[in-house]
Amino acid sequence: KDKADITVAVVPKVAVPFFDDCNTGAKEAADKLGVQYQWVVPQNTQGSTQVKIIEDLIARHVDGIAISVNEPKSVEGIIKQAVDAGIAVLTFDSDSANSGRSMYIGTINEAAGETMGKAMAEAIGGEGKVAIVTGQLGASNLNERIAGVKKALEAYPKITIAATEGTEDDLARGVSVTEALLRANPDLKGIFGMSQVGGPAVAKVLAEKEFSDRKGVLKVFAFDDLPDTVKGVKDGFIDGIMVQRPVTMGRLAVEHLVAQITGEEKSPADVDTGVTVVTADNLGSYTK
Amino acid sequence: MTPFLEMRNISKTFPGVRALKGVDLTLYRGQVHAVAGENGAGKSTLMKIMTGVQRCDPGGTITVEGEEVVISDPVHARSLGISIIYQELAVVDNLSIAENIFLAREPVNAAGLIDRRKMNAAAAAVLAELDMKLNPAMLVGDLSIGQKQMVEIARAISYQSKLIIMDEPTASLSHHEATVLLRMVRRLAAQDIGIVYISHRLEEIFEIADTVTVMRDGETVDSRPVGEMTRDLLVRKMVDRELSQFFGEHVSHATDEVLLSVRNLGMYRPTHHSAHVRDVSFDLHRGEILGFFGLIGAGRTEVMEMIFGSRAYVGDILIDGKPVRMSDPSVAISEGLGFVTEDRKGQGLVLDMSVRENFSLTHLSDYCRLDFVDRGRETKRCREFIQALGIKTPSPEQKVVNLSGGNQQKVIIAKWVARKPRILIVDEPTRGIDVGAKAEVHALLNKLAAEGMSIIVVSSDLPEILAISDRVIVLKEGRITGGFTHQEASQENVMFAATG
Amino acid sequence: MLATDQHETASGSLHSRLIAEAGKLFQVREFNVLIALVVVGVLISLYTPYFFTTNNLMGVFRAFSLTAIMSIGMVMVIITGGIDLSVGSAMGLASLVTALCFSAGYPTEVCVAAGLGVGLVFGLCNGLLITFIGLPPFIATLGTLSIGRGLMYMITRGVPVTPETPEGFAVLGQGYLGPVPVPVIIMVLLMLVFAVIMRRTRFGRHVYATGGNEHAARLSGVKVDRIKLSVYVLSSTIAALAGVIGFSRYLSAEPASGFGSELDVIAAAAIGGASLAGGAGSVTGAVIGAALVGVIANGVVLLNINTYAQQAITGGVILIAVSLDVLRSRLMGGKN
Amino acid sequence: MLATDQHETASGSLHSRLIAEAGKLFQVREFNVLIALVVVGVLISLYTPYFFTTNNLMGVFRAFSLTAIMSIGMVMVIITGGIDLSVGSAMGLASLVTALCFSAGYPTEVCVAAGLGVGLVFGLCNGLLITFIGLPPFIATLGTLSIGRGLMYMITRGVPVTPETPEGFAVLGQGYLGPVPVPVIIMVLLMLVFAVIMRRTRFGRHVYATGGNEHAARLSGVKVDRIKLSVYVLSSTIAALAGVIGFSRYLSAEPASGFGSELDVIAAAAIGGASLAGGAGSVTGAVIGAALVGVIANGVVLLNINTYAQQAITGGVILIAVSLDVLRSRLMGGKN
Ligand SMILES: Nc1ncnc2c1ncn2[C@@H]1O[C@H](COP(=O)(O)OP(=O)(O)OP(=O)(O)O)[C@@H](O)[C@H]1O
Ligand SMILES: Nc1ncnc2c1ncn2[C@@H]1O[C@H](COP(=O)(O)OP(=O)(O)OP(=O)(O)O)[C@@H](O)[C@H]1O
Ligand SMILES: [Mg+2]
Ligand SMILES: [Mg+2]
Repeated sequence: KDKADITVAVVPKVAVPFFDDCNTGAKEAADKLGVQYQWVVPQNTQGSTQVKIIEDLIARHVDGIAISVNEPKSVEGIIKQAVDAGIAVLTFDSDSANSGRSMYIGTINEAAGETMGKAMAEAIGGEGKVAIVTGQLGASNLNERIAGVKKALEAYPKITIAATEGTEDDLARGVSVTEALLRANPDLKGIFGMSQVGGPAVAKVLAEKEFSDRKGVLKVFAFDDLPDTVKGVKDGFIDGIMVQRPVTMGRLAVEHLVAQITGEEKSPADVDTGVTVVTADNLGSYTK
Repeated sequence: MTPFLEMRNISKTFPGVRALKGVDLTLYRGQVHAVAGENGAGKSTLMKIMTGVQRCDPGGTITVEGEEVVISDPVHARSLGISIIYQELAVVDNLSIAENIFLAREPVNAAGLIDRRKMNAAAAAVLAELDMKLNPAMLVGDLSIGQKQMVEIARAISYQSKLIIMDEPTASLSHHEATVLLRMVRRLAAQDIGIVYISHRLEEIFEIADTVTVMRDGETVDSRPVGEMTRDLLVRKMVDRELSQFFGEHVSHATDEVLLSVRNLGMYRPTHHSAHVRDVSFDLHRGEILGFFGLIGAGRTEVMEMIFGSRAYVGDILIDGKPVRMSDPSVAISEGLGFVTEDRKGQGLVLDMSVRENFSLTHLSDYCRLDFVDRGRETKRCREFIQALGIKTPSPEQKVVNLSGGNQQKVIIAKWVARKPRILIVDEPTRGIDVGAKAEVHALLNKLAAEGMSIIVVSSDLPEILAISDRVIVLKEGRITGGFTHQEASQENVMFAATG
Repeated sequence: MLATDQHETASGSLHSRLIAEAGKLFQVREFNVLIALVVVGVLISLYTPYFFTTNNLMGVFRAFSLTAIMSIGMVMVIITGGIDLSVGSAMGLASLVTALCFSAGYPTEVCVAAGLGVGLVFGLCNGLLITFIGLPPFIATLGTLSIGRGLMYMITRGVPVTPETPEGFAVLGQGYLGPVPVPVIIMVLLMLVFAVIMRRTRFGRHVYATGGNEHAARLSGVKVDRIKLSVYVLSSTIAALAGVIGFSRYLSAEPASGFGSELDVIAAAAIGGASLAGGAGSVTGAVIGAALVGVIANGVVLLNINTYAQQAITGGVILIAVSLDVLRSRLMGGKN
Repeated sequence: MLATDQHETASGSLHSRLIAEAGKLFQVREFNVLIALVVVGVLISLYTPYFFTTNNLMGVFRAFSLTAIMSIGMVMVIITGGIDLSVGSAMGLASLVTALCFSAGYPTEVCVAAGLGVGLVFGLCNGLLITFIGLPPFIATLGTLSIGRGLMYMITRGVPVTPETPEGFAVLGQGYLGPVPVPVIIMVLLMLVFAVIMRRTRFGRHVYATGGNEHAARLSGVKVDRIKLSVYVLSSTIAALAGVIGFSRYLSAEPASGFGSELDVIAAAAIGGASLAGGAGSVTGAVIGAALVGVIANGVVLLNINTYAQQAITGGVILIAVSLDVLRSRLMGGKN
């Protein structure tokens, strides 16, 4: 098949900066390879929405689909159907292992959570109360990260998780939840920001007059390098961020898809893109 | 003298109905001009055109003070000096009496805030002119229909108008208020204000009108000074056929058997602004027509609502000697009661439904097999009643909102009569109904009584009560102040019990 | 509305006769939305060959079938003058309970019954709060919406429930009858059944009367409270059915499933002509409304339109479609 | 409603006199929700010492202030018998446009004006669609809601906009006047101003008249269309103001900010006594309603209640609070 006739579609979970980076990487790769490219953003995080989108893409006869799965089980059937229809399908960032997709490219979320938990434990000296500020309560990648954090903290019996709070990925809610957390737990030693909202929310709260004495005392680890999160690191509110490699994921996804469609890649295998722990020290020098 | 307003060749066509066919009307200031005609003759439509609520078909002209105008809406009409009391109440329930009277022209103080004190005082003054003792700060939603009507009247006369149109202003008023209103009308006329007066109470026309115009089927059939008109002639012009008799010889069909007993009925938790109904006790016999009379706000409607289960009460209600707790209208209905309410729009009809659907709502199961409605039988029965009561409608499928006021009233009567209740309560049954139809309604009530139905008639129309009741009960401020047999009852003693 | 334009306009007689004929099948509003649907479909297929294929159309039908099914219950609630915000929660919780029952190893019938039972409970709660306590429908169903969501989070702790299910169960959501997916068949059947109920039975008449003038209906002997209770129970149970079908389709009960769908469902009913003031609306209209939204969503992907713009386009098309409908019926006379 | 219990109950006369007195300040419904608010507050502070501190209370006030501000505009729309689903979009888009203006280097006044301008445009669109075209408010504002969201996604592609802002601007969202945060002061001022407007000015009374009986109001000379247009413009502009304040608070315009907030805002108005049928409601009630929800949200975190259960508890408390209110006013007499 001629490359100009190949169409690949990339489906993220939802419109957030992380996936905008994926789009950048994917689009670049598609342009370089000279294939047609379609970026389809679901309007919500429900599994069924992605199923509908894949159905539509099958009807549109695309050649390859890369998807970051919102809910692994619900897409199994439709991915099988796509594969049966001769479409190359792979997952990135968030997997559906039993769906028959050719490969998975991305972070191992549980491992990233473990890294984060270990970093926190070291920062607070192995004891004290910590809290988790997560995003959507139902998001599986966040739950995997939380599981990783808990696994890491098992090694530190003197660390207790005082609370886990959801924010629905809404900054305003994140801020008020964090405020209430800090007031209710004057002895809190650390906060995990599990989703992209956690970092900015905690940084903004610590910038308030009321909590100015907690700056530096409270250790904060967050996910993803949103501008406000990076700024939080610069200003000393945030101790470290787990940065994934979305641009790389997007680029690899398209490259592997095209290779599979043209038959260059015969036996694909999973790719772990890993995370970088970014602190004030390596702030200017990491790649995505 | 030059006319204040002239209408020439006014026609109005609704889908399926030609409501007006080339009507002419000439109105002078300082004169009371009565307009009479059967239900659906087109009176209200003509008035709506005069005030810009509806636009007439092309070809008609309206001239005000010598200048041809196109009246675009009621506000425009008002700026030309024309105000109107609508037949269908147009008050806002969630505003106070004063706010309703001065809606869209509230007095404001220097800060741009409404000057409540000034507004309430002005409203109180207008109400006082009408002999109404109501607190202007009361919510209109808490008023009875008659009182709402008075608020409308107060609003219309408080405009500095040159012409006031009154479309059946006394339909829901009792004798006393009506008398006050008629006096008011004469005083307005004396102040060089023109009045258009529409009423189905013909004696009022002879009492106050200077000129009378008769309409029939959308046309003016006669117009002459009232001095040249007699009651018989007026009726003949209106209905175009001989009416047998208004009130036939009274024959009682009452038996000794007591169907309904009411004992010590009173309000459950009276509120400060309601007539405090208490200690109401009476019996209703099979085949009896029992009249209830009182001034507006005397509490008659409330008593009926309690009996029908739509208002909480204390006391006892017995049917066939058995106590029944009327906790919901459906309980009352299953006990064989029916209730023609006085408030057509609010309680009587589902305005957006058709005549047929409104008609059958009380007895839909008659047409049902396994819950499926047999529309054929339903329509057939509805047509029978349209025929029998002379309801003017292009078809049973017409939405009731498009019927004239009197015809809407007939639909409500029809829907209850068709159910054949054992006890029928009718609250102001002939409100807004023309003379001919009124006689037919009376005849119908008599016939139903003869067939063994017991009927309670609530009416503010004293002659009507006196003519058709086997017995009259008078209510004043929530208590029974008199009870008369047909023979005992007279204008004087009934009125005395109601006011004295 | 007072008419802005009160002069009669001679609208094309052929057109109006056509409409009059069709009016016997559909009410005017439904018919107009149907026209909008067809126009949108034709426009899409002008630009892509993939739209007008059996596979794609059936996929689109299946995709909007759950919203459409829920809108059938919703429109009845709306006709009584109420609103049911809790449909999404009822749907989600029903799918979750079904999944849990399968996890616990119960037979299919029990699992489905349990799912539907969730709907029944939701409906009874809503209905009783509204009729017995007298809460405004918006508040009552907002409360049960929150409680339902909370329960789902508490039960799942954020983790989807994905039990093994017996072979036959998946037919409900994934099966076909000929080329037609089973959920679509269920949707059509429900639509027909409830369209007939609403138009031909006493119950339907009473639903319209309750919304048209509750007071008058009550005084005419309509058991208004019972009618209201019924429509809320129907709405929730139908939503629960949608939940069970959804579970059968995806074989995964997500903790967030159904969240936010109340707005889509109400929108479908409203686009199809239901008035939130009560008294007006129809079952077929609601389904057509859901179809319109579903077809637009499909078109955006097929035409490779910037997906970020999808919502803006959907909003715009809805506004245009309903505006044309309103303007047309105003031009055609109607009431003043 | 029909009385369930029709026997006289001697309610404490002191209590009823107290209520009557307070009624001069508040309408009964507001007063009851205020009581519910106080009760919930007392209950929370029984179990945690952190609730009743100046810092926390001010934090809580600031947290619900944006919802409360939006509910002030919303309640006016609801009183006319309408609904405004687009407030969340207006808020989000206003904050985004303000942010973009700052990015482009415009001075503060221009940026704020541009943000408020977004609200004006939203309001005019909604108002004209509703009055001029005659769309049902639900459809019109659902359309603009979708278009607004779509625009936000198209502009941001999901990435927050976080420009540098001049020093002074942050005061709007982050500043204090003594111990009181500026957004709270704005909320209180708006509440007072609009409470007076709604009760004491012609405009306010005409808003009530429009919702009470649109037809009668129109016949009396109330410029109903102008009133409706005004309330939609007010609602959207107030929502835009909330967006600008929100941006000043977080100095970040989130692509999803305001999504879904329409339900919270409408809920605040409804809890505070507004009837979706129109004609009833009050500005103070809406703010108290927002406060109730805000206090509960704070309480569940302070009390370290399982996050998963928070929504269920919020829903339950709202149901109980409003039910008690409804039951009480029913017991105190009233009509059937
Ligand atoms: N909006 C409308 N649509 C269709 N028909 C209408 C409409 N308004 C009035 N009509 C019809 O026009 C005719 C005249 O009605 P109108 O209300 O003027 O009668 P009326 O003389 O005032 O009667 P009544 O004494 O009962 O009040 C009636 O047949 C009525 O059904
Ligand atoms: N829903 C209500 N709430 C409070 N008070 C009411 C209500 N309805 C009526 N009232 C009051 O109850 C009193 C009696 O009204 P009712 O309608 O029973 O009188 P009526 O004798 O039938 O007179 P009318 O001829 O005006 O109907 C009136 O003073 C009225 O203000
Ligand atoms: Mg009339
Ligand atoms: Mg009465």
